[in-house]
Amino acid sequence: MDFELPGEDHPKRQEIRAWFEANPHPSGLALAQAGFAVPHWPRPWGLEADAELQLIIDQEMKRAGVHVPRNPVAINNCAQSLLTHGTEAQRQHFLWPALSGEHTWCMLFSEPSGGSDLGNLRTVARLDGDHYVIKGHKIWTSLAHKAKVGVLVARTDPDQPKHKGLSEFLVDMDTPGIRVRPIIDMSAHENEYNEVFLEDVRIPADRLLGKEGEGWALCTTQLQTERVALSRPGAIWGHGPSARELVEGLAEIRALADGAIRDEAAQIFVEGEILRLLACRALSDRMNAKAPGPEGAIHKMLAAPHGQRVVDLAKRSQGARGMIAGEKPFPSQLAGDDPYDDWDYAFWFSQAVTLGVGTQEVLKNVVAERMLGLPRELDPTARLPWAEARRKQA
Amino acid sequence: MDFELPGEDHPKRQEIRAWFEANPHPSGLALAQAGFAVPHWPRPWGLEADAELQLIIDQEMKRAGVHVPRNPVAINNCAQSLLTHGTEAQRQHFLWPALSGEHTWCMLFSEPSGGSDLGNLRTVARLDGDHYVIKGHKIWTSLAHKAKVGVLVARTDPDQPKHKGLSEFLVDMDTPGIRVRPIIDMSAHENEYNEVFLEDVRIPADRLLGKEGEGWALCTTQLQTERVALSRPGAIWGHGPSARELVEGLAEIRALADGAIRDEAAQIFVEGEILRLLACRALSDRMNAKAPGPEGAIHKMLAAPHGQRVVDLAKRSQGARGMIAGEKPFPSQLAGDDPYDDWDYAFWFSQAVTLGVGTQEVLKNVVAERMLGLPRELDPTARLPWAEARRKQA
Amino acid sequence: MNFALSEDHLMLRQSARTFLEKEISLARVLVPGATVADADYEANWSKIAAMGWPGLVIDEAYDGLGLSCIDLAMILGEMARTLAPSPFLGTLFGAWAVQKGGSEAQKKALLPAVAAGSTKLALAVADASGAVDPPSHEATARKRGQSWGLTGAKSFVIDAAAADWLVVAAQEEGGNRAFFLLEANQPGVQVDLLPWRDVTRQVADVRLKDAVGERLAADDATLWPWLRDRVLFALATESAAGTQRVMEMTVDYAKERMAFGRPIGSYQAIKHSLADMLGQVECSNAATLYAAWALSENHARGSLAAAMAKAYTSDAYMAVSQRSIQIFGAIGFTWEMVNHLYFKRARANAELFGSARAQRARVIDMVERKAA
Amino acid sequence: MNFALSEDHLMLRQSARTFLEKEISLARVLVPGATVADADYEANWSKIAAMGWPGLVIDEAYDGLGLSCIDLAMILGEMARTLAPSPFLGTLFGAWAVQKGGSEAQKKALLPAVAAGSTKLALAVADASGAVDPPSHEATARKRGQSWGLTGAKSFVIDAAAADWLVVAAQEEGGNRAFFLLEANQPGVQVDLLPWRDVTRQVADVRLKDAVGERLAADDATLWPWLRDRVLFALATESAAGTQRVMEMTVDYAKERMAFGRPIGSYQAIKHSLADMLGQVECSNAATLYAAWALSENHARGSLAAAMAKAYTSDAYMAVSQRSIQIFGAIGFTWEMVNHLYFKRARANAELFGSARAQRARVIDMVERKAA
Repeated sequence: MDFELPGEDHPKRQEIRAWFEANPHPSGLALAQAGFAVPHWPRPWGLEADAELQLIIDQEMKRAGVHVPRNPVAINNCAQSLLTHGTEAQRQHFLWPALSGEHTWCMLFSEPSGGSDLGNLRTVARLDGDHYVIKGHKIWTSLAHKAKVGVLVARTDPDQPKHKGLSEFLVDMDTPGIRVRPIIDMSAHENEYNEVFLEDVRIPADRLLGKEGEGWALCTTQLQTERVALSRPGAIWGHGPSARELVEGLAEIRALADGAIRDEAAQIFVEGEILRLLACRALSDRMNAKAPGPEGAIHKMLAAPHGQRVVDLAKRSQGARGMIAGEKPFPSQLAGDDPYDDWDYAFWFSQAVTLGVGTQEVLKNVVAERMLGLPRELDPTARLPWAEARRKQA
Repeated sequence: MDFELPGEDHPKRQEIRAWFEANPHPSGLALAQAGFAVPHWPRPWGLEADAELQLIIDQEMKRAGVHVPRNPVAINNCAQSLLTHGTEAQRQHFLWPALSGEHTWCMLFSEPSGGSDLGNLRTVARLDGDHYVIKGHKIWTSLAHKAKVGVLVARTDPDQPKHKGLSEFLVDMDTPGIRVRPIIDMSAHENEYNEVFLEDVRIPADRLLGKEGEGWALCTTQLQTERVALSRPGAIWGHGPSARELVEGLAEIRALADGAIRDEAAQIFVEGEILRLLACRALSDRMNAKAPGPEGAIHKMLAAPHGQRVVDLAKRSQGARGMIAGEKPFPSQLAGDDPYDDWDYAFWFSQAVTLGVGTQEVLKNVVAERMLGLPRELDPTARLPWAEARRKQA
Repeated sequence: MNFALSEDHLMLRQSARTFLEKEISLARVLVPGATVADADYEANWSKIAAMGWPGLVIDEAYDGLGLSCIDLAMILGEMARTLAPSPFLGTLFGAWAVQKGGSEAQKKALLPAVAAGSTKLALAVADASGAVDPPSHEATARKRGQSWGLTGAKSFVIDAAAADWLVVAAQEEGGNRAFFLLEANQPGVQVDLLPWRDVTRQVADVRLKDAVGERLAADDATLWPWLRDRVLFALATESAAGTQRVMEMTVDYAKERMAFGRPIGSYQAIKHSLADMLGQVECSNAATLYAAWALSENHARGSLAAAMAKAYTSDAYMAVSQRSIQIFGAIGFTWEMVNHLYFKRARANAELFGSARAQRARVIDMVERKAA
Repeated sequence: MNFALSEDHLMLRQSARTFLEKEISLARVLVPGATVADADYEANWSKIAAMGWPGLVIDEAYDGLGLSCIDLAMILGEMARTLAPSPFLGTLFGAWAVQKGGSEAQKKALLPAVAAGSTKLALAVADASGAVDPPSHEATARKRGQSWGLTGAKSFVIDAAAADWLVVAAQEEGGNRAFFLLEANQPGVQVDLLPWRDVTRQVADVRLKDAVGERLAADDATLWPWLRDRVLFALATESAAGTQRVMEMTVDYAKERMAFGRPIGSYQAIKHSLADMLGQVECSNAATLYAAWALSENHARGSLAAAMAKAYTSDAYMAVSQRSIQIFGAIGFTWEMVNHLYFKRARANAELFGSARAQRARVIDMVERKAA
């Protein structure tokens, strides 16, 4: 056991640092071609990096003030599926523009009628000659308003049970018939999510990813963020302010003099430090070649309400001033690059962190069932042909 | 609306007070015959008292230092069933000794295999000539070690669904074949509960209460304490210390100087005051002739964890001294007559208040289903013949 | 003794509900980017004024209805159920101040017009930190013959931009604290709307520069505790009613919304949350009605009851409205649903005039003083 | 960097588990009215001593095994899983004190016998209020030629009645604070067992009247912070392991116990509780192992890590052991089940050497000092 992170003199670190010294303002394509967009992937896309090297790269990029191309859906979730399930033509067509950030991706998964029951989705894709024709309605699609490529799950066989009749497609977002409507959330900030309406959208049949019927397996894999969660202590899905910054801020405005706030802040601080340790342990597990399991669910189960507590105490420390839009709780903590660095926005957005990518209730089921072996929730609709189950519920 | 309790000059109060002045040390029988054991019952047992008169009687008894005969199972739960379902012979034989406290009663309901699923009980009563023969195993029986009369629920027809094949009996606790074993709980205090083993216990057939098959209806009615819950703010099922005494005690040992304790104590105090109001509102509802509904469940759902918070904060205020058996948290608050008045005992016993008479989980189901109309929990065993359901589970 | 509401109160409540359900719509606020300016604030006021509600607590001698805090709770609660945007609350606070603190002349001059709905008021107590206890006196009052000149800043003034007259807490030269009555429409008064997150309520900063006013007759020491108890009670009443409305709509949703082939309300995680919500609703209502009764009776426990009600309902409304968003799922977090409006009202009510924690500190102070 | 346990540590833990599961039985404590006297306390010690565990953290120079806090955590955690009653903890605390604070002669005289299991120790720090930070000095030490005479009272001394030697915090004439080594078996030392609710642990009061002792070489200012961090870490390690054991047995029970035709673990109220418990277990283990590592390395964050571990694990163990009783239902509240033993150990560990809240106060003090 050794809780020290790789030091300044680590030889790999020297090497990476040298690259960034030689390339102080790299383009997205240059970063991707150097393997820094997906260092854990095989060459030529990545560097076959282990977790430690990934951590070093992260730290050195931060030090150099350089960001991975902002294309989280491709880089964290979906593009990796092309390595194993895509055709060579799909890889050549989609991967470099994705990794370089040229093409923003989005995930066309959730639907209004579904909620936690994603497998029950209603969007259909019907084969018509050498095209699929898609009809349906998606929601909670991050980045749809900026995306060039959509990863779509649709039902290709309604007579299969709900999880078996699904397939996945790579869709050009400028195909006729696609309409994107932004969803403004309670924060009143620029939209994070969108609705996407698909009205007889025709896409070439070679945009099918993998085989028909593999859609459920692909999309559940993609929803588990594959890249190692590095030490991201921020309140909003790892981004934005952390418990340490909360305590510093409260100290700055002298709110820690109040005994009750002091104790609450200490509690949140301890929780935050422990979550950092858990994130590092996950990293160690990867380094020790332990396959990632459902710990991702437990980490999110703990981190999401922790993040809410962080921003909630900051908000309460403002008293009535906290209800003024844009008001900052702590004078010296300015917002950084990340929109979630804004405490006020982070607070009003924070209700989403226990909803997005698995509600808190679904996560607790996953943890209890997959890590503790407790009996699964009954789903009377799981084995029926989907179309029949749907008739029964109507 | 009027939140004042009946004043000193209330005419009924004068009358009751006069009785106690004339009878300063009444026997249990004298109290019962005056109607004070069950004032809400019809004459000759009670006074047909409304809720206000009951409250006055309670207050005047307390003032006179007189207690209702201690026989809660008879007086609060079971004896009233004899008025409506008993035979005249049963009333004559059982009621006066019950109301005067001469015969202590106990409830032989719960079984080890059952838990919250009381209706699944396994004790059987088989008719054999003019006797029933009873065989089974009961548990969590308060007062069984002191009782003369046991109110027993047993299965008389295993081929009926589980709630339909039950019957209720009045059993002499000294009948051969009954063995009582005390259960010592984690408080290490004198036992509150017992196990009762029934091995071929023969009782006369006329000890059946009501008809065969009415057992479930009788015992669920009896489990809802029928007498109006008067203003009982104590931590342990209304008995023992309350939030007010907690705050006084904390003030006495100067624990309220700590900001975090002060806030927690205030929170508990406010909760306690609100629970008093809810109890009084239930009383008003009775006075306004509103039938008692499932509010009993909501009151217990709120009061039980509140009580635990009261004794828990007291315990924590003792620091390490709280782990010494018998150590009192507050010097000037001596134990009264009620064993729960002892803070230390009340704390170690308090785990029971969210378990006994419906666990917290079952109460929340009751509140959600009966007061909010939410869908009932599925019970796949509810409609099968009991014997068949039991075979399936084995 | 009777802890239940009378038939009269129940009827009053029902008639208010019927009226508001028909007349009030939040449709224009549910458009992203909407503010209180889009909230039919003035139009709602006309409807409310036509019902006579501005005169609810004003004495009959000044053309009001002379009703009690219990009656008020019936109507104010119903308005809070719908979040009905209007200058009702600011006017109510101002009317209380004038009725309790004003001279006979001041009352005669203002209250009949308030009762008629033609004059609106606002109460300016807090400074920029939100502190009210005691009222901040960043504003100072300087005697100018018969009148006074007021200078300084007030914040978190509910309905200030709609008000014709402001009641302002300020400090006299020499240090006495008092309340002053100012016409809003004069050069020395500047009102700036705050970008308030609770978009169903108008809240503003007020800046005074030699604004002309007159002093209310009553001393601060008499007026403020009386006024504060009623303000706390009013906010608690709003919160209790909002909590109940949120619970009801969440229960309805949980019965309808399906997941994995069954209504989400059949899952214990949801079901038990809703049972907890009902517990919080029952407690909120009990605490609030007790405060209403105690204030109506000028009972010795009135201050305690109001502080307890504000403390309890603030936390309950925040918890229930937050849980409601979680039960609705992602849709409950969008601007187009009402959930966030209740969540924001909950948090705003909790912070205005002293947080739950501040009220609990007052509760325990009162209990200690009584014990001592 | 490697945040995972090594193979060696995992093997050490497994061998301890195998040994303890075979050797330790709580049967005699599960009889109502049992006390630590019924708990095979001495017999367990003989078994533990035979394993060499008393010498775990004693330097090899004094015949110990010279292992680190991480190794210790493996074995101490396993003992806490079974609640194994024995004088291990008191002896460990005493050994730490002597090893860090003793002179070479003191170490030579005592530590080999401790490592061999033939001498037991106890550490007396708290007074009757339980306060330890700084150590109470209700005991005073008066110089008597080469030795010292100690008078006063200590409380909450773990394993005092079993100990051959006591390490006692006391105040010298002149006010210096220091630690003293006393033979337990002498006229001036009186040890009275406390009726301690955690009946798997022996805890006593110690009264001293002119008891003869010698002073440890190290200053209090050096020794106490070092010792306190390790004591907190040890208690946290026990609590984390107990939490995990309670979770495991509760999960097993929830899979087997049926209600209404299905295992209770299929109900979300139970299921989600168990998921929460697993979260608490993961956090407890992470916090404790980090403290073990930081203390093993004499890392600058050692004090912070130990305080955080004690704070977190205290609350988690209390919550999980209480919830366990609730999930077992009424049977879990009887003396004959082990649940209450864990609940009592949880509460005792939480209070000894400073509660969770006291540790959090230290945490935030340290963070503020660092920030300043």
